[in-house]
Amino acid sequence: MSAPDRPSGSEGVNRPRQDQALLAVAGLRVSYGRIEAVRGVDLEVGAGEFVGLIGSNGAGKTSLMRAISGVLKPAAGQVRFDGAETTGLASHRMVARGLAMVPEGRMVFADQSVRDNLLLGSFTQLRRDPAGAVAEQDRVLALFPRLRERLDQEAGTLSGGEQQMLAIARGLLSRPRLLVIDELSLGLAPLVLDMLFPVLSELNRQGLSILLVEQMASYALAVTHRTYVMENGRVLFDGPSAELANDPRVMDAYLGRRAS
Amino acid sequence: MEAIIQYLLTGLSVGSVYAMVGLGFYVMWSAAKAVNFNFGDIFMLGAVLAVVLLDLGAPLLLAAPAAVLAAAMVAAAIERGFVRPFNREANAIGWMLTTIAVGTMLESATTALFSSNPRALPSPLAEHPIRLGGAGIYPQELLLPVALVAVAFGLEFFYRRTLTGRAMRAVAYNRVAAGLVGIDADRITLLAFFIAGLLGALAGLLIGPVIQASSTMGAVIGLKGFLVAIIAGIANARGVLVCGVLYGVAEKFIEGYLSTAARDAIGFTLMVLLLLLFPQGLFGKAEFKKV
Amino acid sequence: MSASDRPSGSGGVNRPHLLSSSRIALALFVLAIALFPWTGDFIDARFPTSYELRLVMRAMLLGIVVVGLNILVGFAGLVSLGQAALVGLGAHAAALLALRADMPFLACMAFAVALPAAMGAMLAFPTVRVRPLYLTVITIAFGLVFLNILREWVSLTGGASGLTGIPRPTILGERLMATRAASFNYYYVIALCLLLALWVQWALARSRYGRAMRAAAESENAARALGISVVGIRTLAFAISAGLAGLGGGLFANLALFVNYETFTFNSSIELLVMTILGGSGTLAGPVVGTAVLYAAGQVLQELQEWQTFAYGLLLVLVLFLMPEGIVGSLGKLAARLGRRGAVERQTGAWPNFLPGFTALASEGEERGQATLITRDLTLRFGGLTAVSSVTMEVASGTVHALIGPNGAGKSSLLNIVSGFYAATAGQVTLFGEALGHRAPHELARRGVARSFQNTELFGRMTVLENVLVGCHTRYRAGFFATLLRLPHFAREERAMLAEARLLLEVVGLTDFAEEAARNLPFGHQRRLEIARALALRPKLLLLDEPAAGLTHGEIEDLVALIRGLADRGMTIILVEHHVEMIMAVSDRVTVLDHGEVIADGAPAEVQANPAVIEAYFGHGAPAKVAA
Amino acid sequence: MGRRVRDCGRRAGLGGLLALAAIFSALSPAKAQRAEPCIGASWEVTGPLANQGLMLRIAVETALEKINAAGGVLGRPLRLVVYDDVGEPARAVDNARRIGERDNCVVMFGGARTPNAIALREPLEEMGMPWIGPISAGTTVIEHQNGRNQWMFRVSMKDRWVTGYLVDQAKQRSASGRIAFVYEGTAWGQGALPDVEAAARRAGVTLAGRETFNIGDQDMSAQMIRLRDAGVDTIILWAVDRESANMVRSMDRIGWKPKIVSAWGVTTAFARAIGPLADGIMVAGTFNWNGQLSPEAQAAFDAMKAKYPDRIRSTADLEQPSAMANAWDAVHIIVEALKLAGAYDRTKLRDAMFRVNYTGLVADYRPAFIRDNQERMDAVLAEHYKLQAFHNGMLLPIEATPYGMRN
Repeated sequence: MSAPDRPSGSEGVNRPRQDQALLAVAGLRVSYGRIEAVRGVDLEVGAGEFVGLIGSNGAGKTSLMRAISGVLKPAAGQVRFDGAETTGLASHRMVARGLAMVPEGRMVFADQSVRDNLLLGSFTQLRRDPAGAVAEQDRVLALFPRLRERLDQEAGTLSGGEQQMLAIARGLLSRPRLLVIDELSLGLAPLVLDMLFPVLSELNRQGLSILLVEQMASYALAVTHRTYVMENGRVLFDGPSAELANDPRVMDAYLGRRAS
Repeated sequence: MEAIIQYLLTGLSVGSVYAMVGLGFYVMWSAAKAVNFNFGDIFMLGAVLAVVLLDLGAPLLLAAPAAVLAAAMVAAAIERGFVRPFNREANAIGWMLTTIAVGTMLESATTALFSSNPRALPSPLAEHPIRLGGAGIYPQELLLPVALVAVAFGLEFFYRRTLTGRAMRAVAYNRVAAGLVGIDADRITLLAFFIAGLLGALAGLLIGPVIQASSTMGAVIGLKGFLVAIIAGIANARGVLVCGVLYGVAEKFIEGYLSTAARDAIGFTLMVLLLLLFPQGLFGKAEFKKV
Repeated sequence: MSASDRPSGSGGVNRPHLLSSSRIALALFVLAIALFPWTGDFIDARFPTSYELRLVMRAMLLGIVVVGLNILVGFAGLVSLGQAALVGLGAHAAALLALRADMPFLACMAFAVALPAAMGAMLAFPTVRVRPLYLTVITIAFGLVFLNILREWVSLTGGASGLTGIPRPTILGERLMATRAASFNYYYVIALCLLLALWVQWALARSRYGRAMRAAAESENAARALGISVVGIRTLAFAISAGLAGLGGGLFANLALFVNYETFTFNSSIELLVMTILGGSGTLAGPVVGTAVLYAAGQVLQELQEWQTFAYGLLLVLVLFLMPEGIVGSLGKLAARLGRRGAVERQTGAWPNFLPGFTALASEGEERGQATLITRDLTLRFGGLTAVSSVTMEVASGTVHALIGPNGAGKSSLLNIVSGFYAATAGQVTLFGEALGHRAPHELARRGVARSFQNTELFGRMTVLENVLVGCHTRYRAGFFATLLRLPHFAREERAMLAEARLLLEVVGLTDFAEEAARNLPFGHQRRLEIARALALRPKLLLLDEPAAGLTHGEIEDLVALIRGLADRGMTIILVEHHVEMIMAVSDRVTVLDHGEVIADGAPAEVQANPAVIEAYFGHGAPAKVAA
Repeated sequence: MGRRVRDCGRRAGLGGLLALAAIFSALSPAKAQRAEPCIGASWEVTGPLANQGLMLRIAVETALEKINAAGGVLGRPLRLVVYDDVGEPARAVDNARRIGERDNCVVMFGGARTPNAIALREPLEEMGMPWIGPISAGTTVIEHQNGRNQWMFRVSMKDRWVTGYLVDQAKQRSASGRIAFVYEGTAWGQGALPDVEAAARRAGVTLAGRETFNIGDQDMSAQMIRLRDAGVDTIILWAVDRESANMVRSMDRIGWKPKIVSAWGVTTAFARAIGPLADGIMVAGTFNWNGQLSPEAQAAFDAMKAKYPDRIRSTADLEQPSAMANAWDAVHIIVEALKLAGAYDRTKLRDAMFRVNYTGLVADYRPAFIRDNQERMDAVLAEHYKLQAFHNGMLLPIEATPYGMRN
């Protein structure tokens, strides 16, 4: 693997102190019936930080994200967002508080136009600040010019990459402080990924905190400041992404090898 | 010829009732993947409450919208109290029984309080029919297809042009994703039942002057509306509309040329056969079963 | 729903003692029914009068119908809202044959059962394949059509006035009546039929048919993968349920000696369904309890005059809120919770534990070196998306063939084609040397293809042992009636299967959990169970879809040992996995998919070094420069 | 685990037994061989025809109150117990058994539905309990196929006679002689069809049309168009309020207004629902409260008004005018019979019924019933029938309306 071209600036690299953390997850557990998918995870994202979460399929990443964003109620543990306890809060309330998630599989509203999808992205903003919402639409469309070309197309007819752009755009339109992206690369061609990752870095540079869940370790390690490595419902270790990129433990954990 | 005109006209009117009730089922189903099984009672309340309000001295122009609104609120309350708690798991059927039970309560309470007698729901449009040769129709009945078209356009506008309507479609398409853009799916579902209630109660209110208001007026219509919606493929509004109207017209022609007594036997058999031929409904899309 | 009082497949072991509590309860129940008409002799009073006798007889009749509905709702997970019409069909068949054809009672009853059963099968077969909800819709329509016909076919049914003058039934010249003079013989005929219905329910519950019904209700996919024809088993369930409805109807006609359509309305269908749910659907005692309680409630509520229907609805709502699993279900759950306090610790066995007996069970694999599976240009498109694109591969028998690739590469889709769940858009599959068009999953399962699912699809409410027994489904030879009658050869077979299922549990180390509901197992154990269940099919080809996902290191190591052990015993295995390490350890050959296409194929080591594979998996190194 | 499962099974099983035991213990055994001073009733209390039951109840309760105030019968007060049969025969039999065995009543009343009465034949015979129908009119209710009706009496109309009466009326009123029969698809309607055909034959009338409809039907345009096109000018109608109203609407729609002579299913509620369209429709009945009332009838009305001030404000609120008068008379016939029997004993009561001579609201019953003459288990004879007509929303004696050509 070639050396990743890392974004400059290291303010986010250092682990933020607890009271500064935008998102702080402590001892989180998620179960489906008796099956425990997440077995006690601590995780933090500081304001302005770009954090990665990697691990093999089935490691519990998606369950963790769903619990953080309010899609699932955790069985135990605590989620604090922006200084307030938000454990078990429904997802629409999390959005209102400034945490948006781009879900695994994108979940665009396939039967509605791109424009309507974007409008729904602004759902919370349109009531609060209609003018701001419109401005935000322009700003987001500037990030994804492809979408502007397809505003009146049904979202279901977009290509996978375009759908992912739409999903991200939709997430951004709620003007979140933290954007959680679950499996960005899923089913996408490398060419598309080459377009998407830089946008994320740019957003982060503009001040958006991002928590990126990614299977493709190399991508995640290349763009994020800090990365958590998850396996079997637990966080094995975390550290600055630049260091982890060369850490053999990552490859091991990722490939299901024994940590030696 | 006169007869054919007559069947078309009355068929259009009764078909509009089926279509409106069917659309109510459509609205509920798309938002919740569950319905108020005794939706006919909301239909009944639309007419009965109007009569009650008129009894209390309200003018018609106040009583009519108030009755529809009140019935729709009952419909929404049923969602909150009897559908939502029993529709938590996929493929749950608890809601079927609870809504049947609450429907029984509504109907029997109406019988006990309102009496089992049919009551007139006076309307200036149901006094003098418009005659077309030997055929005829009350203006009130012509109001139904008009209302249906208005409702259809209204729904279309709501679903496609308003934010809340788009949110409702989003909830119908994917509740999780809807939540992730900040939509409170539960509230939208409640609203959907309210809107369905408006449709059902409006149909009852509009046909009430022609068929009288009574506590049991909704039972068969509710069932037919449900079957029509299923035959159409319940997830397609236009299909429900078309099927509803067609079924109404078909009934009249069956009555006219086959049999009045066996109308339902013939009609339902036709429906069953159609369902067997088009398992996804006439206008439904084949759904992809994920493994 | 709780596992309590649910039909338990524990057949062989822990066989209830002669004096087990459920047998005592049953004996008391039978005794109470048997002695009831004579109560007056014991307490020296005029009791029961013909009123109470009639109530009990009507309740028993309804009980028979509700037992049938319980088989449909509680076992097969389907809902009928036209059951009363099937009762009516039975009643009218019995009445008409007696009136117009002078048929003897027993012959009439045979038709009263057979006609509705056939009608049930006719209604169910085309509908249950689509959506379970459709059966509900069709039954509603059937009920309405049936009533309409009864009312209008005046020359046959007497129209709305109904059929009067039905001759009193006789058996061997004995007139059947519920009077003291006749020793209450008709009462006992009904009681006997109720017991018969309960027997059918019990025998079904503890047979492959009942297990298959419940399996299909819990996970249609898993049931199909285990060789169960979901359409067939659902049709059977509805036919049985309709037959019992007809039995109740026939008995009713001969009790009332008058039938007309008004007894068999949509509202009665709802009432029957409510009785089923109220008692606790899926439980064995539920139908009796639900029927008794609701029927009695109807009598008591008469006091409320015009508000009685309202109170009836209210009662229903209350029960549904307070006892969502019905009376028996909820009481059973409560009892289970109380009983759980003294639960014993269960030991998880080590696995794989290839016991001596197991070798004999492992299917006679094909000759080594043959191609078990060949796919040619297999393509699968959903709308615009191509999930599998022209895949050609060959799986040699007795090998472990891994299928890897990043998320969304089309691995699971390929597996779903091979196991029959998806029909390929183009291309050809050759299995065990035979070129096959699209075959349904259950047909492929019968040919020896078994699979596991990415998200374990266990039958959660069934016990661990029952789950494995469902896996044995295709290998039973005893027919339906032999099973219902529990003939010796059925019993022998059931014992053999039971022994085999237990052996398989031993192999995966779950012996101690045999009676636990599957959904209560820890995750790792669920995976083991799913594999044991697939092995019960004695497959020649085993498809494992991400069996290691969510397992711990130790568990994965055991899994590797199992897979190797199975392959060594001649089984062919296709493995879809993400854990590259595991793949390397276990596979003989690896095919790598990306975006639906084969990008590499070969021995593990070769594939591992293939740059295309590395790129597909880990990304191609650095992303392009961030746009400034 | 297995152990526990079975324990639960036992608990559940015991639960079932307890439930059964509870039912039985709730039913106190009827000990007395002699009957109790009560009149049982099984009619509709809920459902679409609940109002019928309510009206009957008003009449019977009021009559009983007056009788009890005057010292009761044989020194004991008579009471009424009412059970709902929701129009279902099997429920009616349940109720009859309950009335006869648990309540041990001396006699029972039935409701309007013909099948319910038919279903009761055998249980009544078995229990030996007299039954009186104040509202059912189906011929077969009283005239059993085997000709051996012993226990079922009626103080009501009989379709066989009503049809003759109405066919005569229709024949006299029809200008073209083209008369049609329209009936509801129930046992009452279907049962009247052969009677109407027989009556038409007797009267030398060929029916120009036979049309039927289902309960709950809201539009009868198809039937009306067919009849109109067949040149029909007079309709004999067998229907109840709601469907009649819908039929009249269908006629109005196509601009066709034939004469209608109807059986008594159409009542005050019909006129209230349909307004002026009801005017001119004629109904056969046994009694009319809106005409000149005898002192007894006036007293009966005053008593009902006093007892049910919320329901009964004017004579127009007696929504089943004929049936209420029938029920009133039926109660008094029972009282007379009980006095003749001298005991609360069903067989004695039944035998005494044939000896009753009583002057009631509807008729002078002399005698009320004739033994071994099934046809005369009906107390109200065709000569007692009165034609009535709707005029200005009221159901009036035909003489009080502009429609009376005869009577």
